[in-house]
Amino acid sequence: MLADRSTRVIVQGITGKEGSFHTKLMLEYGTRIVAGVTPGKGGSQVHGVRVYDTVREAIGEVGRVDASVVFVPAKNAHDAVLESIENGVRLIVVITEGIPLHEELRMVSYARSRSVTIVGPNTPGLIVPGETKLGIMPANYYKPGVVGIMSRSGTLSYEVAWQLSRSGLGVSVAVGIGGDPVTGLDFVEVYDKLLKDPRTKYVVLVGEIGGDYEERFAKYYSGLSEKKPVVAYIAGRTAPREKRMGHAGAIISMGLGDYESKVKALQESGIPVARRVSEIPTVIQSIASKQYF
Amino acid sequence: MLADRSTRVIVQGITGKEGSFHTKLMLEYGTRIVAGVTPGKGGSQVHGVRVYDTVREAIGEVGRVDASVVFVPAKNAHDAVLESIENGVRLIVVITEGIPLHEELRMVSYARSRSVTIVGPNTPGLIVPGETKLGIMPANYYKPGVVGIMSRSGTLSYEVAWQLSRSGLGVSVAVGIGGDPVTGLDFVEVYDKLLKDPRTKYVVLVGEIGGDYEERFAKYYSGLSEKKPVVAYIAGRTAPREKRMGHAGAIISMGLGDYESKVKALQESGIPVARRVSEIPTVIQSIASKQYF
Amino acid sequence: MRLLEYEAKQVFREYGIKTPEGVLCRSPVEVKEAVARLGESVIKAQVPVGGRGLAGGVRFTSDPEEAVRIASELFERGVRGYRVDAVLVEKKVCVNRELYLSVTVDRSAKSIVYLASRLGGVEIEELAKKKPEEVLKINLDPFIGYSPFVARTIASFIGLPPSAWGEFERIAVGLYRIMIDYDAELVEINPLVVDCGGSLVALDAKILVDDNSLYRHPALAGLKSRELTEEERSAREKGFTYVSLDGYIGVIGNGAGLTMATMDLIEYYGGKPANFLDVWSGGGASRDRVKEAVKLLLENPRVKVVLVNIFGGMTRCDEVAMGVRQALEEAPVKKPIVVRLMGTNQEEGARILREVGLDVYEDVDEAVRKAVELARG
Amino acid sequence: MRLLEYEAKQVFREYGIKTPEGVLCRSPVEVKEAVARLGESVIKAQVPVGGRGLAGGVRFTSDPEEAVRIASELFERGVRGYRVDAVLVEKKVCVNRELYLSVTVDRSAKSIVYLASRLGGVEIEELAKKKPEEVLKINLDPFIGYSPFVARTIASFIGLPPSAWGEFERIAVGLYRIMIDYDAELVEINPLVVDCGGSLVALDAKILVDDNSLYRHPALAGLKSRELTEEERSAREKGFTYVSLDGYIGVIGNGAGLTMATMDLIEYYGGKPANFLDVWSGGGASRDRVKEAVKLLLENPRVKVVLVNIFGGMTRCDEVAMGVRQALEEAPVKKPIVVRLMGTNQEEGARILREVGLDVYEDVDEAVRKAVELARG
Repeated sequence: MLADRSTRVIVQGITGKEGSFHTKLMLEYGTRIVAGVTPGKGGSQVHGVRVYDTVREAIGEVGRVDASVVFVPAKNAHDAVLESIENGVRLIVVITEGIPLHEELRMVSYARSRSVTIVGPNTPGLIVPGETKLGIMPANYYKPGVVGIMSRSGTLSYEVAWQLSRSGLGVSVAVGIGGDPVTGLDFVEVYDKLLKDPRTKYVVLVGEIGGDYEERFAKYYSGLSEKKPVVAYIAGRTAPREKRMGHAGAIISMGLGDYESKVKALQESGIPVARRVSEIPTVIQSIASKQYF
Repeated sequence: MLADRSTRVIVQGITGKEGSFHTKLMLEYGTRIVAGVTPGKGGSQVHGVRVYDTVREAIGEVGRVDASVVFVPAKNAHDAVLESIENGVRLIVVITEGIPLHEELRMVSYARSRSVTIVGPNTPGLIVPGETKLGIMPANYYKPGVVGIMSRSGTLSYEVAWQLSRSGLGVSVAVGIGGDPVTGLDFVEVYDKLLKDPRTKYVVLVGEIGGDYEERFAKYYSGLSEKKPVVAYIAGRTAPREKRMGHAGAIISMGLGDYESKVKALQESGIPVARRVSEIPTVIQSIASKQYF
Repeated sequence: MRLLEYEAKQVFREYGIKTPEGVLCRSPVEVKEAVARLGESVIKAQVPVGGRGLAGGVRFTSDPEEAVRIASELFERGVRGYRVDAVLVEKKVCVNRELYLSVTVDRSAKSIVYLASRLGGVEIEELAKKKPEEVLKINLDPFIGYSPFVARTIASFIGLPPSAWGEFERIAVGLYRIMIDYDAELVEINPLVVDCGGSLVALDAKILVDDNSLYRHPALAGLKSRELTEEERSAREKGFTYVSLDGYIGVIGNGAGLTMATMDLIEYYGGKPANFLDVWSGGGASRDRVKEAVKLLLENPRVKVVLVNIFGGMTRCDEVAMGVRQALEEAPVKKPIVVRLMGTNQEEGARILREVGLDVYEDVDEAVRKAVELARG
Repeated sequence: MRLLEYEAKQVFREYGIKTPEGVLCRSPVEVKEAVARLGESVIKAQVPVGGRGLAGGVRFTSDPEEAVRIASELFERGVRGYRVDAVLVEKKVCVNRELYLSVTVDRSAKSIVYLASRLGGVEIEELAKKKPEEVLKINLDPFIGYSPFVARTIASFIGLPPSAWGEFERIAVGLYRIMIDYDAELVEINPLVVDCGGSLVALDAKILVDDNSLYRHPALAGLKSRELTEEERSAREKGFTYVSLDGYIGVIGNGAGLTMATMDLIEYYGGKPANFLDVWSGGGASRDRVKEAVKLLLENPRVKVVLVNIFGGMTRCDEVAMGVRQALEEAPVKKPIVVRLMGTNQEEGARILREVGLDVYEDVDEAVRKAVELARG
């Protein structure tokens, strides 16, 4: 998967309120945070993690860095992401919300051209229960298990994780692709990674209105010869058109991205769509009971 | 090699004076020119070649296009090159001289990111004697033979070709990498292609003052385990510092790119440097006489 | 954020794109004078929302008296729920051909894209589905952006004569520059017409500015609020992400997805949500924010029951509970409140609320069913 | 094209980069007044060429009378062969540290590159060879260009305290913007100093503008000619690429490489080239251009012999020959001319020239040897 307990992580924006708080929680979870970066705060410490002025310095001191978790405010996040890319970091989890659209475009396209993975922006991050957490999700609702979650929402994916955990299925890995119109990863790419993950037996797709990530995933899925079963849930059935529902990405505009289109595409590709979050474990269990291996 | 008689070529800027003239000469040489492009001149003909308004239209009509030869004036050349790249042309020979530096940077970097080969700008193009010619060199001085020429100069490379042709060695392929500070190909890349070309037994490098293409080639060459013999000639021994000698690329500045540095680097890598163009065939023949296979 | 048509057209003109001769009018008298001067005219209500034509917001006349009647009606009744503060009166253009041209963001390709068609005046996404061969889509490489060949390729596709290419290139590059300079999500001309004199004119103009970029455009940021209903405006002033809906169960959630899912669940169980209200603010839902949110909904006359759905993760449920309780104490109106709590100190939170007689649930389905039931009351 | 120091510093100031207090002076009297006002000063000759310090073009004084003497000398004698029209008088800066910062084009990486060092005032290429660990090189991805982290990385490398980072970022982004806005090949501050008050000041300023881009900068294009000697200027006015050298054999070639090679061959055979003149003009060398070129060299008093080396390819040698012959007829001065001809109608060209008694060769070595011999003669 994207990360495990050996992944060496830096936190950009570590001295901010959120950055500092979640650094503590990630450390408690066992995430291997090797350095923090905040320009001008070099030399200080946050929960025992040494802070550097630049990513270059941090790497110069601590050696290899595999991933960065970015809490830098929206105005400067783009610059922070580029800094990590230019310094060879291969996985960048961008928690920051509210990054301008054209900067997202630039940073996401650039990351692709350099084969760097961006998770987010506007994501709770990713967690591999029992291994590591690069994000802000409440880890106690994620019991290790067999279901991979890929989600455009934050708190809604915690709800899903909790439903799966209390049902006994548990979570193998959860990736928040992010709530913005342009994200580093889409469902297709995350699913590809989940296919290769031995712990993952089932996949839950948590979508929402707006964009066409769900439709494109449905199309991709129907063309696969080998697959793991997917159950979907789509938020926003009752949302009006042309109103932005909190997330910049959750807006039905120019006739694109309404609930019906997504559900139709998923169902036609053989993906059951749960009407309620609480149905998800049941749907998975019914699939499980039909599998004869 | 980069091209052969089956290469399907378009000419951009075909209706201009130079474009039209050299289209005629290329056709006479046997170059397979399948279409011409000049915006606003669609529907006309140049020496029997149909002209289109856009590359997209041309490809829509004539099908696959492998290469483009660009005669478009300096102000619009950048746009013409991007148009070909975006329409899937994989080899672009840019004859145009005087393209602004920052536009060269953009188009060359972009071509690299898309794995498209740019020959030039400010090049006479390339010729594979007896096969095809994508350029403006006088073909009658290029007799088919065993020596590959890679050159930063135009007319000087014709002189070299003629010396090789009249000495009986002949030319296997000649590539003008271009006289500007930033070019699509450098000597290293051309040499790599010449190494794979079965007709090429020897290579002549025609360099000039300015930049560090020659030094970098020398370094690369000395690290190769398998090589074909190279003879170099460098123009500009008597050129003063900080004066641009015609070519934008031919200027010694910031202590970079003087004659002595280049000759030293080449000689230390085991590459003989001819003091006169007319010596080149003799030097090659003396190398040949020492080869026992 | 959507610019009004007349604002977008002003931007167009600054970027060298022609628009019809017209006058912005703020009263029926001004409209009358404008029509008297312009002759055959179109009167267009300036509202920050699409679908205005079908809703009667675009009207034709050459009679100044009729113009007064139309204008009075528009100013009085509004269009699609929006007040009309101004109408744009434009001289009717003699149209030869209608085209479509826009620049927007292709979310899938993650790049800027030009969309063009020789069929103007239609919704482009519909057209792209029904007659894909009529829509040209040119994705700009993010590295390169716009280059003039893009305009030529489009001009050739939509069949403009080379004599019009220069003018078309100016329009195409104008759209791109607006896209970048205004941090836009969409810049659209629909229809772009060839008038009877052969000139290219933007009959309509649409510019959507990315909300996340508004901080870089202070002049526009101030205009944002006009897209909102009164209800939304006062909620946003309190710092909540808020959307009015037409139901009767007030919804408070934390996180956009969870809040939408809560709305959907209300409908699933036969109720109707009155709003979307996300209390999320990065650090979790604080006592004061929850209090303000609950008070806001209690005071909303459309709301019969308030449903609070907090899946906090980090959020301290005792804090949330205190917020709800304080709202209950402070609000003059008494309405049933149903709370779903999940997160740190969940038990303590439930205790605080049960003390004052509220229904508290851990299971979201139960909470929603209860709220729907209470609303039926 | 190189901007003069004072021009480059004016650009710097427009981009928010601090420069020392100073006055541009065009006469010794102005210099005197400036030094009287500024106190300890540096007087710098404004010439479009480097190496001015070693050539006595940069002088220090606090004495107004001495300043007059220095200025008079600079205005009278010039520096490195260039006339001095103006000197820049600057108040001496109290220097705490000297740094190096530039933006230029990395030809190998084909990208824009920042070069920085904590050791200012030295030639950066020399430093990079001798102490590579003292030079930080940051290549900008052409896709991304400048982003603020670049400035922070440099500031941290050269050891600026975080309190100075804001100021340093302004300078770093300023250099990048100048690079782009002015189509520059190089924008350099050497040295960039930390003054005794802790401010960052550009003591020197160098901007090289790409000649191919001058058409986009009409104000600068007019300045280009001042880099040229009188001789070069009149040759360029005729449309030739021309560089003056200090020898006595006039060289005409077609193509830059071939012309340089001809110069080199002259030196190889013991002669000295008087110039570089490339008659190439895209379409080949026409009769008129050749005639003008030959006349130009015949009229140059330094030139003893004219050597024409045409490897035409497409060029018609009879045309070239006619051009040479006409020049010979029209020029008042008679000097030996040696011609090497290669190309279409070569024999006819040779015949035309031999008719008037000129030496014509196909072999370039022979032609050059003959020219050298005649020059000695």
